[in-house]
Amino acid sequence: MRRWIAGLVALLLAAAPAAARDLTVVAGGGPLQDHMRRVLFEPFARAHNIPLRDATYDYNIGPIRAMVQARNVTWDVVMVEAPDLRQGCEDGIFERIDWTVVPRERFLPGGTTDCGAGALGWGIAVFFDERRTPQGPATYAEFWDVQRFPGRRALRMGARMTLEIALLSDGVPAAEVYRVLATPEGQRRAFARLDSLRPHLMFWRGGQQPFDWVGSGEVAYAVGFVGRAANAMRAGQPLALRWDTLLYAYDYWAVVRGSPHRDAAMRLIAHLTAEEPLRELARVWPINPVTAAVARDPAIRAANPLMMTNFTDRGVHISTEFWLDHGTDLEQRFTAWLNR
Amino acid sequence: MRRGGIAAFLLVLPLLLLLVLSFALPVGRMLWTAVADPELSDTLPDTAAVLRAWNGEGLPPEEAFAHLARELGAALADRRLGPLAQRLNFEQPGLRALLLRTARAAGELREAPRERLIALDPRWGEAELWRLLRSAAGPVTALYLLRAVDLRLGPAGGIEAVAEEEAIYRTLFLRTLWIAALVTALCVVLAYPVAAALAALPQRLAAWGLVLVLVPFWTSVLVRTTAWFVLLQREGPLNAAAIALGLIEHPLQLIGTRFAVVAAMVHVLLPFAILPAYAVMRRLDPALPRAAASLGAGAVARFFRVHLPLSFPGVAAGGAMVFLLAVGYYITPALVGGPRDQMVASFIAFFLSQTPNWGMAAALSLLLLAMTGAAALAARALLPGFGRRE
Amino acid sequence: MSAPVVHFRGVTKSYDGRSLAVAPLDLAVAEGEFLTLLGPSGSGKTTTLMMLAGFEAPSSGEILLEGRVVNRVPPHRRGLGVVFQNYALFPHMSVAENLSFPLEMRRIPRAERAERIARALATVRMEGFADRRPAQLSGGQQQRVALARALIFSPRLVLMDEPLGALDRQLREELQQEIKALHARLGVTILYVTHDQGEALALSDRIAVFRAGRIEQLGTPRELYDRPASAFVAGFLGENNLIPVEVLGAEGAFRRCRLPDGGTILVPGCRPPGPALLVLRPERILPGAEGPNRLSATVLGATFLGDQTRLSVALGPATLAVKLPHGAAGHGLARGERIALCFPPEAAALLPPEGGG
Amino acid sequence: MTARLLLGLAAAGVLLFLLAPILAILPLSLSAGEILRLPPEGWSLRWYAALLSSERWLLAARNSLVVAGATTLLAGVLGTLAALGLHFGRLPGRGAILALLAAPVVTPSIVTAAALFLAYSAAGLAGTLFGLVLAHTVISVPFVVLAVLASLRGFDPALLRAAESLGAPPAAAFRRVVLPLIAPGVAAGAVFAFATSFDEFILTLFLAGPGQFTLPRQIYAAVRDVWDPTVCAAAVLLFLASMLLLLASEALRRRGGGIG
Repeated sequence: MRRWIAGLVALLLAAAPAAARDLTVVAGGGPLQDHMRRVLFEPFARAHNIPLRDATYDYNIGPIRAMVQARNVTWDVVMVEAPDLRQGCEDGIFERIDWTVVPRERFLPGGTTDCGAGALGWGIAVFFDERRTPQGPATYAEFWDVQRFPGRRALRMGARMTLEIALLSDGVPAAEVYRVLATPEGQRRAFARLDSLRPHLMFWRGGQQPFDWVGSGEVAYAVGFVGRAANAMRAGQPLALRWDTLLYAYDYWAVVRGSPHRDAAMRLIAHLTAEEPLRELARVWPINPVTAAVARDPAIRAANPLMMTNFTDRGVHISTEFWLDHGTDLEQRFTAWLNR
Repeated sequence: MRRGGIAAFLLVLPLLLLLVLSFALPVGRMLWTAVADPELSDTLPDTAAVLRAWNGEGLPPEEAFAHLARELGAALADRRLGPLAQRLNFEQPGLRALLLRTARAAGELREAPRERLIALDPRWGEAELWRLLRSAAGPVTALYLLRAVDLRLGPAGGIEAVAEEEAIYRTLFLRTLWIAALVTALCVVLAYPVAAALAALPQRLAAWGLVLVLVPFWTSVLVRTTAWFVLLQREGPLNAAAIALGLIEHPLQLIGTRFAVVAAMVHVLLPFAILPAYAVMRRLDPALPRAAASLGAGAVARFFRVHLPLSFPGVAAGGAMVFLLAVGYYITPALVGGPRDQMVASFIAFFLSQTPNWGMAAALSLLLLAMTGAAALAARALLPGFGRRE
Repeated sequence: MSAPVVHFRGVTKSYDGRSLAVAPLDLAVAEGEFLTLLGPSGSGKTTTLMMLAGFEAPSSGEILLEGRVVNRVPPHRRGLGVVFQNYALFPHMSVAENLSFPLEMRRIPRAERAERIARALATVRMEGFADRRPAQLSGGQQQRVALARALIFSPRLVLMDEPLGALDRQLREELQQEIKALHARLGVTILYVTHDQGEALALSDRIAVFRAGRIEQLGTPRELYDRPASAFVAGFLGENNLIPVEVLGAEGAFRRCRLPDGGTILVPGCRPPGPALLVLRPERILPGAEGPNRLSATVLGATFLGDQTRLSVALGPATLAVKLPHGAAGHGLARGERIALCFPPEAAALLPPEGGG
Repeated sequence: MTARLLLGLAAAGVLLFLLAPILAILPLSLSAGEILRLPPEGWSLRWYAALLSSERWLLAARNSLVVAGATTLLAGVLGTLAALGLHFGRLPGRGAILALLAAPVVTPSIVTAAALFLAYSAAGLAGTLFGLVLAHTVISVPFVVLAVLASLRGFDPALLRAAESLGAPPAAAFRRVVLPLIAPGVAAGAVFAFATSFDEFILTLFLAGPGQFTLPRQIYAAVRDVWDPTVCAAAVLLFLASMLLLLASEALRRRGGGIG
């Protein structure tokens, strides 16, 4: 019996959280994070003599909310999406960035918010397999044209981006998309447009799915993350990517509220967004920098012809504000539409 | 005896505390969340007090505007505005933007708040918006429960159906019931021959046969669902086998279909139907079918007049168990189902993590719980002894 | 007598293909007869009954019902009434539904069913219980319903498998009387299985004593009681003294035998000289010294049983049981006292010695 | 006879349906290729090697063992004590306690998960392993209580009196007589509790913080988020672990423990 109790105590202790821990930075994982570890994280740790650990997550900030509420903050610096950042900032999930440590003027327009410093850009655009279909749709209007471009299409499962695409396909100019989508008629128009393509549509959930489908020929044309497309093309896959169909946004570095390493975290963000380290990173991996000096550097642009920031002037910047205001409503309607 | 009673109570107490603190209270609290409406009165207490006293006609008194501007500004500064913005935006999309804009302008609204608020956004001059705020001043709201059955409070105060393109939950509940019923029926039908065959075997052989049922029963649901996920792939073994046998020419899309969900759910839940049916059939007096035969009953009459009615309690208990589990199912539809195969549970999960809306999560939970509770009570009424152990 | 209702011809049953649960069995049951299969458990009597009912298939041989071989006829077409060991009343049906079941199987119209159910309930004195469930009845009541159910479709042959085994003694005796009366009144043939010799004696026209799969002896209760053909039958039916004796020679129709204590007696029978077994019922031994067969024994103990006193006495190395009726001499004897006993020659019989043919 | 044959065939068919998908995972996990085909294009242990060298999977295995172990101990101790109290004491609210005990079993997991997620978030227990252990204890403790109560039902109270009449004080009587007799029941309940926690997924999905993935949670991530063929190897190992638990449970049942 006594041994039982001792074992119980030991196990409960093992289940209890560890107290002291290293500065922890969290991002989406994959090969990019491997490169970041080597080029960004480790030099910072060496230079400032701060032990640093990195972890990965699936861009679901639920656990971050929980750790803030539980006052058991185990992450310090996290790469987050814009709407999560904005909402998390309003709800006090993230610290405000200390702009005395991180120079705010180094970022592209829209590259900062109260709680976030621009990390990397990402976007989606139409792509297809050039061997199977040498001529593919170059605009969303053509994407909807099943006469000229027969075959199945794949869009992302969710209202965000999909509804913008539906309006763009219907001839709404890029600058007008969010104004139109904010009106009931605009919303009806977007869903009606989706209805018209529905028999030819599939919806993907994971970012790899559209590439698998296009690769196997299950789908002729799809929208997919441009970063993945660029990597596949660099690896020699015969994909065509239509930059005129780009919808893009930025991910941001943020500091979890209540982090015991707040000051070190701010310094880390300053390092992660500084010019020199990012140039280094761009040499080993195609990134879409939000730091203006790197993004606009002709040498970097020339060295990375598939860099998204080369094409942002042709794309639509996904509106964080719009989706915070209409996300719940439209996502629900989208789900209802999918369910019909 | 008294001392014994106290000692017994002390033995039970730790577990009782655990169950109350870590189950009963949380469940109760969550059900309360389904109707609780604390955001406005927490974030804007003075505004809420004025609104509660207001009779709802025309515009509220001047002080409501003043409190609103001041408290919104303070909430934004303290970063407490999120929950309220979300709550109001859920009821009427667009209110989040209005609140934020108003809160940011709070500094300029100190003088003549009423005029300046209306100047900032004409909606502040509309009685409808103020009535909406008043109804959100708590302490309870039917908002989430109504929305969970595709209803809402209209601007005039009455209950109305939501727009057709937003209606989703009634279909969802019907679909959940339908899938659960279908899975239950299939489980019962498939379980019967297994249980009957095992019960007809001699005890030793039956014990081995039972192990064949217990192996899947003990195997993790995730492992089993993963197995189905792999089997049903486009390039997966099932399609490959069907093509090799010449049944189909091109691989079928199986993942993301109702077929996949039902097949995997039946697979996961079948042991729950087999085990009670077997237990009852095993206990069945073998003399009874013999008696029926001696009284002139042929095989068919023996099955329908004796075997079936006598094994019914076990079959029905298994069926009830399958139904109760199936109604709340989450993993299997999430992994092998498509958007048209999701059940209530996946929407609860959606509102818990993807789009946090605890009121909706709680309202859907409340309805789901009511559904399972009704099913359990029905099973209890139909089957004396259900839920009680022999 | 007409052709037998039931005829077993060389029937055997083996479950494992090697040992026989029923050795080659030949048995004929006459019309209207009450025949009991008596034996200890595992002696093959229930297996025999189950083969007749059709629940077990014979390994070889033929079973004839009213002259027809029924080996391949399924149980529900044999038309036999069966009363099972634990009644086997359908727990999900009321008493009336249980009784109605065989009638429905025979597609008897509803009105007639109701009438026959009422009559059957009256026969077993269970009027007023029609709507009860079996679980709401006492054991005796369940037994009556089971009896009524087996009789309600007027089978010519009823099989009863230890039907009273689960009841207490008083109830058992009461029901024995009822079964006997029913048999007399309905004239139905009954094949009855029991391990209770008293029950067999009380009910049967004839008894077949089973032992290890074969019939040890078949006869009327009196024959079996008075003239057991083997030590097993002698010991199984009632209490018996089995005393090893030495046959000395013939004296007319009698044999002179030497008892273990050296005394000699006269016994009817035809055993050759040599060792034999003397069978002597305890109640046939009387106090006193009359007739040719006198015993001089030593009292080992006495037990007062009310209507009789049971003595245990030593006769040389052998021990004898003696039952003295109430009021007879020989009461109040103490341990170690001598007592004179006697018995008429026709009260005893001789059997082959144990272990011998 | 044909009816019996048909019945046997139908039963065999259903059993095949029950077992085949699970058994199909075995060869798939040994496949040499990325594409999961039956029979595989070649055999190799590469996915097992990948599994055992993956920090995520190892962490998940460690978390699973820690949580299931702690759950088993907590549920075992609390459940056994409560069962003793329920059996030997004449408690006024016995029916209510039993109903409260059964509630977590019949409540849909997603509802329990939602309730605990909200409550634990407020109490600061969400995202802690301790919170996970508490949640798992709630859903597995009923099995311990049932198993111990079942073994106590077969316990003859005269034995306790006999022990006391032979000079054993109550504590000794309990330790020497009651405990050995209910030990198989306690062990069976513990095995069931361990298995329940080890397999639990939905509560973990919502309550586990980052770095607290258990094996089922990691499998879910590998199937749903990013397909990773390593999952077949993980599924096989988890399956084998379940089989060990099944064997333990069967062995205990034959010794008189077990539920039902």
